[in-house]
Amino acid sequence: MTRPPSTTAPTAGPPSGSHWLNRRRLVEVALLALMLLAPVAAHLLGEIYYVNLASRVALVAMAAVGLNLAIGFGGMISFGHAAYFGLGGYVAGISAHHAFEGSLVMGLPGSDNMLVIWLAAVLLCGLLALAIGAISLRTTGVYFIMITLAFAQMAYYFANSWPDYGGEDGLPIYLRNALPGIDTNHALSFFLICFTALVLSLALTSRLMRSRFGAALTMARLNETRLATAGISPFPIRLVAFVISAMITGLAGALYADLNGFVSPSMLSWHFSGELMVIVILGGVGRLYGPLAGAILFVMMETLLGGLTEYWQFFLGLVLLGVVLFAKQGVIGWLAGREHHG
Amino acid sequence: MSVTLLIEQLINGLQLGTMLFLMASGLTLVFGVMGLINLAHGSFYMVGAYVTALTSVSTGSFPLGLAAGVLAAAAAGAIVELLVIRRLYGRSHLDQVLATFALILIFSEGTRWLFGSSPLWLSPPEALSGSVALPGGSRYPVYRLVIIAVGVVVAAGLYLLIAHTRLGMRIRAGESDREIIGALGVNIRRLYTLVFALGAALAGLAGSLVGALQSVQVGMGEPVLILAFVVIVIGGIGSIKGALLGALLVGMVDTLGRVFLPALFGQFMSPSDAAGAGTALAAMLIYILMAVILAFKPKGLFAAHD
Amino acid sequence: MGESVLSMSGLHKRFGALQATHDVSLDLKAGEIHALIGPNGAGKSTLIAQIAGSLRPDAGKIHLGARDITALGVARRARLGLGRSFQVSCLAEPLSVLRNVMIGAQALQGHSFRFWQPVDRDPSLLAPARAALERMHLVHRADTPVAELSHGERRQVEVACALVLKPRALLLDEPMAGLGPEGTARLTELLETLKHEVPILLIEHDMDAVFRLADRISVLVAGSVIAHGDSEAIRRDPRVRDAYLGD
Amino acid sequence: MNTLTRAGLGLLMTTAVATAQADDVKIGMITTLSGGGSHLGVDVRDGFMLAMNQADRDDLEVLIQDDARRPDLAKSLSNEFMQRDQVDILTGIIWSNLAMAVVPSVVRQGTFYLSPNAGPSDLAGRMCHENYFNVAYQNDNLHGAMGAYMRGQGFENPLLMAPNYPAGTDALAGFKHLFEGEVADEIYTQLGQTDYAAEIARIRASDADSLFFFLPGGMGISFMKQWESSGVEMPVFGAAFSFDETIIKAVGSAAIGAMNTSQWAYDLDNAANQAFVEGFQEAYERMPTLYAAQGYDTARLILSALDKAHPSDKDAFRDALRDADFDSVRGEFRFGSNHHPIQDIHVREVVEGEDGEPTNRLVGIAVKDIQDVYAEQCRM
Repeated sequence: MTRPPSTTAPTAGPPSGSHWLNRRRLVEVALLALMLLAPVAAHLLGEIYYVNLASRVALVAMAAVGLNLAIGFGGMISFGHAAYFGLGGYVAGISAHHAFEGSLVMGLPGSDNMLVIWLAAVLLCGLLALAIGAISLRTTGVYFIMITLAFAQMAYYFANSWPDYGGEDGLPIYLRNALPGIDTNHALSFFLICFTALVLSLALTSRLMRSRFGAALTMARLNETRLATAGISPFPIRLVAFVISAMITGLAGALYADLNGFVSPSMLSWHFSGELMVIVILGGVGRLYGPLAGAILFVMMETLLGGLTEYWQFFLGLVLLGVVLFAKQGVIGWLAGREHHG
Repeated sequence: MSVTLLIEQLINGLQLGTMLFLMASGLTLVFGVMGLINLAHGSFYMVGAYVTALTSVSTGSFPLGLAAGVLAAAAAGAIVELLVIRRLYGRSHLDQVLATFALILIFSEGTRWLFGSSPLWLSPPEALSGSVALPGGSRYPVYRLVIIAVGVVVAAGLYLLIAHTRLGMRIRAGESDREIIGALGVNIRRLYTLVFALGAALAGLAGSLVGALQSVQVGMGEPVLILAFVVIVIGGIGSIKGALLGALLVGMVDTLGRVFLPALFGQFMSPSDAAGAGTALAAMLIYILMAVILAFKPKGLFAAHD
Repeated sequence: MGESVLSMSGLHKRFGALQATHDVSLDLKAGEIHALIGPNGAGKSTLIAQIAGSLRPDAGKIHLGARDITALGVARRARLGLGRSFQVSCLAEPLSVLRNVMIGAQALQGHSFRFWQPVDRDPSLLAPARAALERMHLVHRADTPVAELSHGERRQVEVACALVLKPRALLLDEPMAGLGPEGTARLTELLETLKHEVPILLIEHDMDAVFRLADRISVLVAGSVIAHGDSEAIRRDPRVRDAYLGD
Repeated sequence: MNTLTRAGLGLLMTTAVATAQADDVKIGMITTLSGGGSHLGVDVRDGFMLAMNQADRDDLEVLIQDDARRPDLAKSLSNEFMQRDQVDILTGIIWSNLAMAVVPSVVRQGTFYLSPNAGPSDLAGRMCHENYFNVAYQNDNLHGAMGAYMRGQGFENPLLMAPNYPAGTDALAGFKHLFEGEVADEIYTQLGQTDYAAEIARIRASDADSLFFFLPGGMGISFMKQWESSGVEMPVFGAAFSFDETIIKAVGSAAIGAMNTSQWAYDLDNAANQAFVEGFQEAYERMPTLYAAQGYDTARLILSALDKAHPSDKDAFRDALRDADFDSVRGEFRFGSNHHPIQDIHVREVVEGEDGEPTNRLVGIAVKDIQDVYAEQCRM
């Protein structure tokens, strides 16, 4: 399989026997608290924009949490996760579109119930990832990177030239989809939905990586011969991890479509796949909270630099280069120190 | 579809293939020798085109511009290797992807900063701007034939370089074993800089030549970069032979797909719908080709090594 | 000596012009240590790869017990009870010794698609892993990352990894290398008791250890088994002296 | 502790809390300033700011942000402008797909949006809105006008070519709507395609008497260069999107002879236009494009409406906008019932200018008072 993406070995759980309140824990709790309290404060100050910005950070972070499961924990460098993000988005968009028009999609009525949409998005992303993964995981290294990109490009061109759902123009969601008992149009409520989804995806990843499945996946990444010699075939382990990873990213995509009120093929573009990778690496590959740190930093840079100069992408490039050359452990590594293993 | 048109389209496929080969050969060389994924390869293509455009406008000479473009791309390659790339050998593919992704941003936006957002003017030289008759009565642009010729010369040159020179010997040694080459007493750092600059020069050559047929603008390298990656992955990463074959395959499949798919769909659809659906499938075609090849040959057609 | 646990018959493997394995037939009987020796380049690695399942033979059959395992992959063979250690250490370097051994215990208990219970407090995984480490006198290193171990200690972890699988047959590829006199002595002692639980196919360079431990010895030269017998017979065999001990 | 992020958020918060004078008017501009196609955004911005600077009002604040041609970024920026900066008016988007992402929710929330370029059919028809004004054109205008012009010129069998995306299919539909005759063939290319050899061979092999194409930006440059060297002799027609001054400079002699439709030309003879062209050249030392003219007109429309009403008085300001009481650089200009222009579309020919570089020269009028067909679907 692919080379281990980092010289450190990620595990999600705390080192056995370590104190609960170590430096890493503090950083993680601080990140989550920042993520939760900043928008609440913004809400109290009446600054809805920051609440929505925080929702965006949370969803991009969640998409990256999904990708991190593949890249960081599974050693599968997918350059095509935009496919799942976009598919999730299109599920939300198409379902809302048909619910709005009262028409049928493949014999089924559309729905504007988020629970239905989420379930559909997760299932469809899982199926797509199962098919793509089953083919792609036969390859390794750069070939895996490029074949995942190829599949995402197919999805991109398909969405671009499929007129029924807007093609390149994308598909607007006129009314944000609904969740029983919650006003999803309320910015803070919607943020809390996103935040909950993010926390659940973090918790799921953490739990997963400490389970037997996680132990097998870690071994598949670090030394697949060891795993096979112990009697566990690496392929099904990787495939299932790839599918779960796609499901998390797909759910984030479904929520992202609702946040923006539209979906478009740009959610499927290779730039977006690259951006997700950047966030994962920026935060720290295979660090549970890396995607969150990476997403906060990335969206901040985009927002701050974009307001300062029209050449902001030049400086973004310099920062990314600096991180990769000098902060090899990513932001989390820099804040929380190197990872130790139990 | 007449035979003449088919021949013309085959030449078109060949020409697209040669252009892709110029890009892909540098990319595959750099991967083969140094094990580096270079997303910024398209930036050297852009550098070649920009410098050629600027030089030919100021000197009035396309050949001079071409030489300047190739040299500038080589120089840019050498500088980037010394400053950045050198620190990435032996790092994970992921770090290489991020660093060279950052380089794309720096190159693209830096170019825009220096030369503005507007596309630049660059045309083929007067002597090559006409067209020649093809058998069957059709005509074909001289300049495109020149590009094919350059591609053939470069392919032959690369073959001679790798098979018959000391540098080529070192490159082959690098391909088969990166440790041995150090033990041979070869100055490995200089070799790497040289190979990287050579790859950049090839990309610059492609950019300079094709720039005369395309819009010379910021970001022009990205679509070509993706295609070049498809090519080297199909061919087998690190293999020049694979890059050549992959480039021709992709060039042919892409060109013929664009021509025949809409016509094929026209058999059972209205013309407008057929044009749309056929084009949509044509856009996906090379990716489908790549997925199918990798599904059956996970290391490409001519795998050199992983 | 009991019945045959692991057997190969008529194995052939060719790489282009090179005949790496030529008509090799071997077997491993319950309760024995069968040593496979041969000079460098004799084709030992190729043969091991075929037995372990990472390489398919061109012709011939491999049986584990009564079962034909010729077409099975590495993981399936391991699940059926074929344990092995590697010549070059094959462990997850950043993980602790315990985690490296635990993965075997996990495999033994069935599939790994259990997503919820944490492994680091699971006694059904910890206990057998610790037991295996105890046998190798490595318990004090359980929480040390493999990367910090000495060469010899890694060898011992390899054996522990194989033991935890409760294998029906063990394939040990140069387990003595780098152990030092004291380690070698301890491992020799261990293998002597171990062979009564599980027969061992031993590939080893240390001739003293081989002649002391092995019940039977096969000599591989240029892909073929040229001699076969107990220590005494091999010591006296002129072809072996020629091909192997002479150099 | 994550000091960097903290500091960043703190900085954002403080800028947000700082508020401007209560009756000052804030305008937010989201446009494409980086990456491919950025020269369009730069021109819109420069034209817009030229008018603002000429007006020299100190009760106006213009905030500009780059969308990098990404719909989700544009969406986020629109939130930033509306929710943080509380702008009264939004403008600037170049691309239809970005407009579709941003405009519907902006106008629904009561903010005015004035489009200086993108005019997708949905926003002119079934999704039209009282707070949405398009100052440039409905996307089909220029294509339809060229269809009418070519029919008038006696062409009977044109071949049509456009990229395979909504604006491309709309363009060809718009053309056919006013051309009304049979066409030789329709070729769809890939969005962002750079090599057109296969398509040119098909055109050569067809029996078409003329070529109409819509390939905006770099695609048009690539196509025209390759077209010239192919030696195919066929009159070429298009919309101004492939023939603005920037693009034909990059195409060079290959563009000469091509006819294109535009609602504006730098040699249109009216006082407002002369002032604009001179002022633009003086300020930026380059020729204005139609995008610059659209940015300029958008700003001048806003200024004319501000003379009559403050945007906080929505109805009065909307009426003032609807009046379009300003001297457009296009000459006559008014809004139709769906807040899209009713305007003359001119025909220009690319000729060799005095400096030897290609430039556009006004030839005549293609269609007078053109209005888009989507207006009838619009219920306001």
